[in-house]
Amino acid sequence: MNTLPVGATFTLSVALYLVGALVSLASWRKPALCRYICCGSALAGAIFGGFAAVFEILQGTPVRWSISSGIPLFAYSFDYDALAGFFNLTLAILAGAVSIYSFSYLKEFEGKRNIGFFGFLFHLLLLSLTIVFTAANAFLFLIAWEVMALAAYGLVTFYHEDRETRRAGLLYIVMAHIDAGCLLLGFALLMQVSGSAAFASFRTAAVHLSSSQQAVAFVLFFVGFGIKAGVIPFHIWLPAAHPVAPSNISSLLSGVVLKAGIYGMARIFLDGLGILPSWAGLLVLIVGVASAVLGVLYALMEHDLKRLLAYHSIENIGIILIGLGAALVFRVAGHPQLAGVALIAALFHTLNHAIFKCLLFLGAGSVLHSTGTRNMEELGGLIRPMPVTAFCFLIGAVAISGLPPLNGFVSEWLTYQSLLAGFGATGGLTRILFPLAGSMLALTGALAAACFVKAFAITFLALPRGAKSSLVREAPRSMLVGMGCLMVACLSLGLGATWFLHVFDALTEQLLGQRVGTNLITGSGLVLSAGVRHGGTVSTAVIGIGLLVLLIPAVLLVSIGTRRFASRRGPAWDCGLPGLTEDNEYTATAFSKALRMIFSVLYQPRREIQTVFDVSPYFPKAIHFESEIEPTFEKRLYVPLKDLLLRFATRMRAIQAGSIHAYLAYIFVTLVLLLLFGVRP
Amino acid sequence: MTFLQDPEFGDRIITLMAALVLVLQIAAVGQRWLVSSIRIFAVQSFLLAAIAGIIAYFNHASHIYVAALLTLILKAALLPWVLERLVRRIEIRREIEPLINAPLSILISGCLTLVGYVVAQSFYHPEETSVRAALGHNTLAVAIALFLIGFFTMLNRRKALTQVLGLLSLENGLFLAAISLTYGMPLVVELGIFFDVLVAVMILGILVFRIREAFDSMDVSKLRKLRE
Amino acid sequence: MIGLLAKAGLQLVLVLLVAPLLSGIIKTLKARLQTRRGPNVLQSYRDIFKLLRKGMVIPETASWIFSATPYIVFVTAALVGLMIPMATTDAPLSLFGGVLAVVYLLALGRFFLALGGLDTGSSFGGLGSSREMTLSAIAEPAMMLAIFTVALAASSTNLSEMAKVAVSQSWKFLAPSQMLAFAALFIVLIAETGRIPVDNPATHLELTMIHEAMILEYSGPYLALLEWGASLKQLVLMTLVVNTFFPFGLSSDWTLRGLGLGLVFYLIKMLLLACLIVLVETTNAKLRLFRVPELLMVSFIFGALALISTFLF
Amino acid sequence: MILLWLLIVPLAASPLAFFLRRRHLMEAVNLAAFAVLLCLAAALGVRLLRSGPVSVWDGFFYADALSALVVLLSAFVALVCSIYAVGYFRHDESSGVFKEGEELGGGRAINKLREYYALTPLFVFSMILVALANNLGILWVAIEGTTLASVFLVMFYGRETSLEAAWKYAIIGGVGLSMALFGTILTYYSAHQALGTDTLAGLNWSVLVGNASQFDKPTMRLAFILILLGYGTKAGIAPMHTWKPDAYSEAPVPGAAMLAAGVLNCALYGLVRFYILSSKCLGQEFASHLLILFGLLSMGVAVPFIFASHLLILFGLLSMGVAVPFILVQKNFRRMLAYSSIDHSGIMVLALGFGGPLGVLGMLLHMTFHSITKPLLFFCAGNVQQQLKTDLFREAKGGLIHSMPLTGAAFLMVTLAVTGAPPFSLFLSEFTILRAGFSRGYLVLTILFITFLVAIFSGFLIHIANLVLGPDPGLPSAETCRWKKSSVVGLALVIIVMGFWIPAPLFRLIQHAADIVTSGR
Repeated sequence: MNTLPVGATFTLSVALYLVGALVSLASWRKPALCRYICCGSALAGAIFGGFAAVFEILQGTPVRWSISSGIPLFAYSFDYDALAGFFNLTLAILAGAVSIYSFSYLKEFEGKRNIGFFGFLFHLLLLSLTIVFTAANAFLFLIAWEVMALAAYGLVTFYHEDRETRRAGLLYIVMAHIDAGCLLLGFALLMQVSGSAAFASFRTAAVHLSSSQQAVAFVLFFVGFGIKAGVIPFHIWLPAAHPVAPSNISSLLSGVVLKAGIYGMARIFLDGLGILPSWAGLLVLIVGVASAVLGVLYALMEHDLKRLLAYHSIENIGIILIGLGAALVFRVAGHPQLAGVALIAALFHTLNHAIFKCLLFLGAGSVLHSTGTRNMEELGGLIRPMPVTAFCFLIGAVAISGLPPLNGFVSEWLTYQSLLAGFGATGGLTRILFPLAGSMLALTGALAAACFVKAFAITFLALPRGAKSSLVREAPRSMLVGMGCLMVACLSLGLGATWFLHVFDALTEQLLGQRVGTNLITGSGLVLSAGVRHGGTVSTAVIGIGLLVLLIPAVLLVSIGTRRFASRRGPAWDCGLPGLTEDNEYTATAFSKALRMIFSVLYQPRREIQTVFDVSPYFPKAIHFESEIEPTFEKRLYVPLKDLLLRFATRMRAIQAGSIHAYLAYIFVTLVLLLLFGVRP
Repeated sequence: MTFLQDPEFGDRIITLMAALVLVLQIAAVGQRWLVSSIRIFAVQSFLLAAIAGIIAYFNHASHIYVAALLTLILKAALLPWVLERLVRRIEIRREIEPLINAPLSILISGCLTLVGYVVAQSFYHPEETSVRAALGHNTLAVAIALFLIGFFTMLNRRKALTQVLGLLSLENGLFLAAISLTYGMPLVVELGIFFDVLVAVMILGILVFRIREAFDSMDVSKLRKLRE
Repeated sequence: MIGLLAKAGLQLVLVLLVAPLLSGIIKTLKARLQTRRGPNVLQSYRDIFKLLRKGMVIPETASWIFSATPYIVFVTAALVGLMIPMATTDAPLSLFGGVLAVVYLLALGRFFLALGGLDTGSSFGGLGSSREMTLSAIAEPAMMLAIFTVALAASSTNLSEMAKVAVSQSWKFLAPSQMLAFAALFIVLIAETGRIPVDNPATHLELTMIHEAMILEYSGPYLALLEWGASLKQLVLMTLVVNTFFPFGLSSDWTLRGLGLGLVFYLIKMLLLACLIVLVETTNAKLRLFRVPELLMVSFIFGALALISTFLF
Repeated sequence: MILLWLLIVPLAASPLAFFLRRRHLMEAVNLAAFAVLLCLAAALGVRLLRSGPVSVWDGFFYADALSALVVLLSAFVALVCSIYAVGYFRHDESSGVFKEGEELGGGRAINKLREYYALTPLFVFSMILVALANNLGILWVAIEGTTLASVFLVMFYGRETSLEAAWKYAIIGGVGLSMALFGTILTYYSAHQALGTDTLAGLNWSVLVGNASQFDKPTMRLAFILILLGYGTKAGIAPMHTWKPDAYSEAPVPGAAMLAAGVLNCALYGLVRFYILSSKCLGQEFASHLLILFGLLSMGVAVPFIFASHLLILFGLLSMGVAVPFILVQKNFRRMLAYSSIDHSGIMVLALGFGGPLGVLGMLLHMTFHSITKPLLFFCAGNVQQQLKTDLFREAKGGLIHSMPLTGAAFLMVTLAVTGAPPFSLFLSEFTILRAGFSRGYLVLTILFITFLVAIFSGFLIHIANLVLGPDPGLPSAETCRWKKSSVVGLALVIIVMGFWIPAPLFRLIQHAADIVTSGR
């Protein structure tokens, strides 16, 4: 294969991002022009980034180059290998869709907000993500990592007028800095063993790592990348930060920025730390299961559309970690083929989640754009004024619930197959963990389906609930085009999953030393198998065709009736009451009430009803209903810790109490102690 | 008059004077009157100048004479006069008492003298050094004690002026240490140090005056507004 | 390719015909057990054809999802019907969809049925959808554990492979893990097809109906499709339970003789299972909604025990 | 000859400014003097790189790479502060800040300015003298000189609190420096034992460093302790840091900036000189243990202070959704800067403690970048204080970005820079220090070091973000003064550029200085 211009297209895409950032910052005075520059250059950068990724995947061999940096001791070195190619492909698809979407989304900023600054941060985010995925030495990786966090902070607090946004932004940047601190320590530990900052040297030095050093490094990296990926104990910032960001940014945050944590784990666990012990893989698996189940359970209780989607990001990250954990366990148990399947399941779900989560956030964004509110209780009946948005949101909902024939189903199917094989491949008691993880995954899938039935139905179906959702227009054209591309990507990845698996050949060979991608495809390219002889097989293409073919007899059957009598429109059954109004509709809180009762142990629901009446309680003028679930992680873990630190700090303040005698006493005591310390022979 | 050349005699005189300086310093710790503590400082400075003179005389080190003269003029005469004038002009209540009551603070300064000796013994072995035992070697322990007790008086006193006195007695301790260890620092350095001490005291004097104006009392423990 | 299409067509016709018959039989059996004469066994055929010829009323508030739901429910149930082994071990489309595809296709049907219910804007639809999604969510893990137990024996989720392995090991169903898996799957079958302890199919009382509440607003051909789809789903699930746990009589090829024999055995087994269901239905009262999760928790425990016992015994 | 010019220029500027009486002339003299000083410092650096250490008057003034670096940094800080001072004092004069001082017996506004413009060159002169003095005694005298010059700066506004701050600064400074003097005497004694000379050269550093290994060990151990306590007080290391918050919040902002960025370097320069002597004499072990203890202590003390005084505890943020997060507001953002400089002095002492080529290089890099970044933090705080007429967070209603976009953005950026966020240069030095810590095997200490850094970052950013971001409180736009804007924007650009590109000669100078410290050539 002649060498495809990977380096050239990559540098072109980086240059476009840089130029785009500076030009949009410069042209902030003219909002209209600035909007086109910002979205145009981002789109161009994304397209070239995509080309670079595709060329790299086709070519298979990694491309390495480095530029001498202005700073001595540290060079900017890049290593564009298959893993970097895959994540850059994800970034390119999303960046392209979001920039198309932003063409008209930014129109509402024109009078009120500084589009130039937004463009600058947007390009900075894309640029830093590209570099994070391709950095070859720890120093460059850490700089890009923190610039990504800072750009994301700037974007999350773009509407910095209201307090909630500022607090969410600060929480985001503080947690991001904690994980940067963990990574800093992890890399320093590795560099101490390997001597140099390059990832390649980590690979070779991994064998010299003592088991305790490897364990400490693993924990540091897992905490660091876990915070960025929003894994369960550290997920606090995610449901706060993603909803308050502008919608096109929160889609990018949930789609790709979370995946930087997954990329880090893949790069370091599979490539940097050598063969991790099996307890590490199991820890990742267990944390994955916890994140998946708790993520979806918390999502069910939300009636703010974007917070619901943010919690679902936690759930899907959990599913990805299940795949990754299984891959780690298989690798140490000596089954590279199964590890390959599990890794493909994890990475394929990363791509799928990026696409349909971005689609859903863009859908929520256009709903917010048209109605001005994120609260589902005030929405309803939007399918008539916004048919295209509704259809895209529906496709996203079906995909995220993992229902065939879309892409969510394919990656969850692969995860099930790897868990099933896991029971056979591993020994001892841990074998039981895999099927249990499988059943928890099924629970998560079903709860996700319930959650998205609620989200879609309450927002789009039946009668509009509030004044806001009654007089509504469809989202502007470019937003629909943006969502359309992603919807098409969902469908094509779902139906054409088998053609897409070739992408993983080079990747699995590089990380696990065994080409896995193509041997999962059988049945003349239509059927996806689990790699085991007589193993489970599925073909979304045939399912899709089957569904269409069977549609014909159904339509024929219905036409018998409709030929004789035209279908009429009548009022729904209202038990004889004077006609149905929107008050009779089911609300989001009511829909999730059954689950709130069943999982009340987790939620500790609290309910408050005040009836306002003047004559007797049986004729209330107004009823005030308030229900709330207990945020266990904040209440049990973070708030006590905060109070502990607070008390410590208040005690420490007494040192600077203002009296000069006390100050002199400190110095005097130190002097005498040190003199005695210095005197000993 | 041969005893004038006899180093043994010089050594005895120096030790006597150093002991006297130490006693005065401990007395100053428990002192209740402002003016008398200034006078104690003046006597101490005079004794130090004398010690310096004697060491210069016996060791024929000319530059110590300059230092002795400077100490005599500055610390024995000029500064006490300025400070007393300052006290007479602004302070009505001359009577002061330390933060920690007198007997305890004297006990503490006793312990500090002990610490001074322990520190001096640890590194200064005049007996086996190759250079002939220079005169006034045993005053190092007194110097360190003077330094520590001076520090303690700053810590112990409420009045701004007494803190300045504490700082000056601290400087005296250093001057004595310098003489006893190495016949004083090189001349230029000696001059620099004297100049700095002088300017420091002048500035502290201005500050005391301004604090007296602002807080209409020299009590430093009132200065507590800047907290945390 | 042609052979595949022929087998699929035959199986489709077979499935479409047997499904209403089976639900008719269950209705009459239940009536007889309650000392009632009960409707004729072919009554469900007559209902479906009557409904197909009737006019349709669509609620004003409903969108295109309301009219798309019957098609999706019917089509997914029919497609699943082609994937499961009925008379013979190799089902026509088993290569293209294993047991996971079956479960998730049924979930797709349920997803759209719930949306259809909510689309009418009346609280019955919301009530039904909320309960349906909740209970199915609780049932999923138990079903998955049972399926895992069975799939592990054949180390494949492909239904034909599972059937072939089951047929080759005779008396396999007496193994404790199979028994526990059967119990777990039987409870899930009751929950999924909306039988008495979980949901009462024959009532319109808002306190107890789950499945009925969602299809309350449907009428005419749409209602026919939904009814047919529901009975198809019931047939599929019962066949799944029957052919994985009691596989004798499954012929290995599509010859006329094998097919005929397989079909006879299949019908007998289905009848026995129907009797078991009817027995459970008449002897139990309907559980309160928040007691059903405990029942499904029992099924989950059975599933877990089945799994552990695979490698303990 | 350059050395003499370096000293003469500030010395001449002081009386010149004093007698010129009119404000414009005084500002012009000040600016010109410091601009020339910076050029001379750069020239010294270049010449030194080419032809090695420079000395004049047979070794009385001696400049090697380390002192050239400190001179360069002091000159840079002085110039930047003088540019800012012009705008700052014009605003002060117009808003009548001096009135309160006048009632308490302070001078009128105009001779307050004369006092400032006369004293600042003296202050810079003594800082330059510290770097160039070869004789350790003169080094002590020079540092005492900086203290004396800056007491008036702290007492500048003449308010009650300024007097209190000045008194504490003078007394604690005096005590600290007397300990340093004692340490110098002991060093001279131990050198005297070995060299036996009585002349002035007996205390010259260039002479001492040659045969430091024969010094008397117990004396050098005591001398290093006293020096560490003495110059540590000037550098503001805990537990001798208590004067810093008061002095920095009371001094005028340009003065405070010079105190924070200038005197800190000089004190650490003195400490490094003695560290070289003692590490050659006592070996690596003793000195570094001590330094680490103090380094962490001051960071530890600084962290809770940054914590305590801001009560912005990292997890306070995480009480999302619970009752309003309890943020005990630091009453005064000027004091927050003081605690930040305590933290940085702690980091540098810790780096010096880690030692080894990486540790020392990290320390010098940190000193350089800190001197460049810290003044901007003070300028932004100064602008905000002058706009809001208060330095209390409570009274600042936030949303400054609307009325002062430039200062607001610069404030956010420099907060990230000062607390070591990666795109900026301080991350580079902290990364080097981290690697030094790991390579010396101090695993637990380095983890503690990173935890402190993260804690300080979050405490700082929370306050500044609340101050800068937020709804528009409707304050009048305050970005009027050309001088203040140019100094803030100019310094911000320098900081951004330093994040990506360090001028090669500067880095070679730093490496030479690091070689001096490690090998003591």
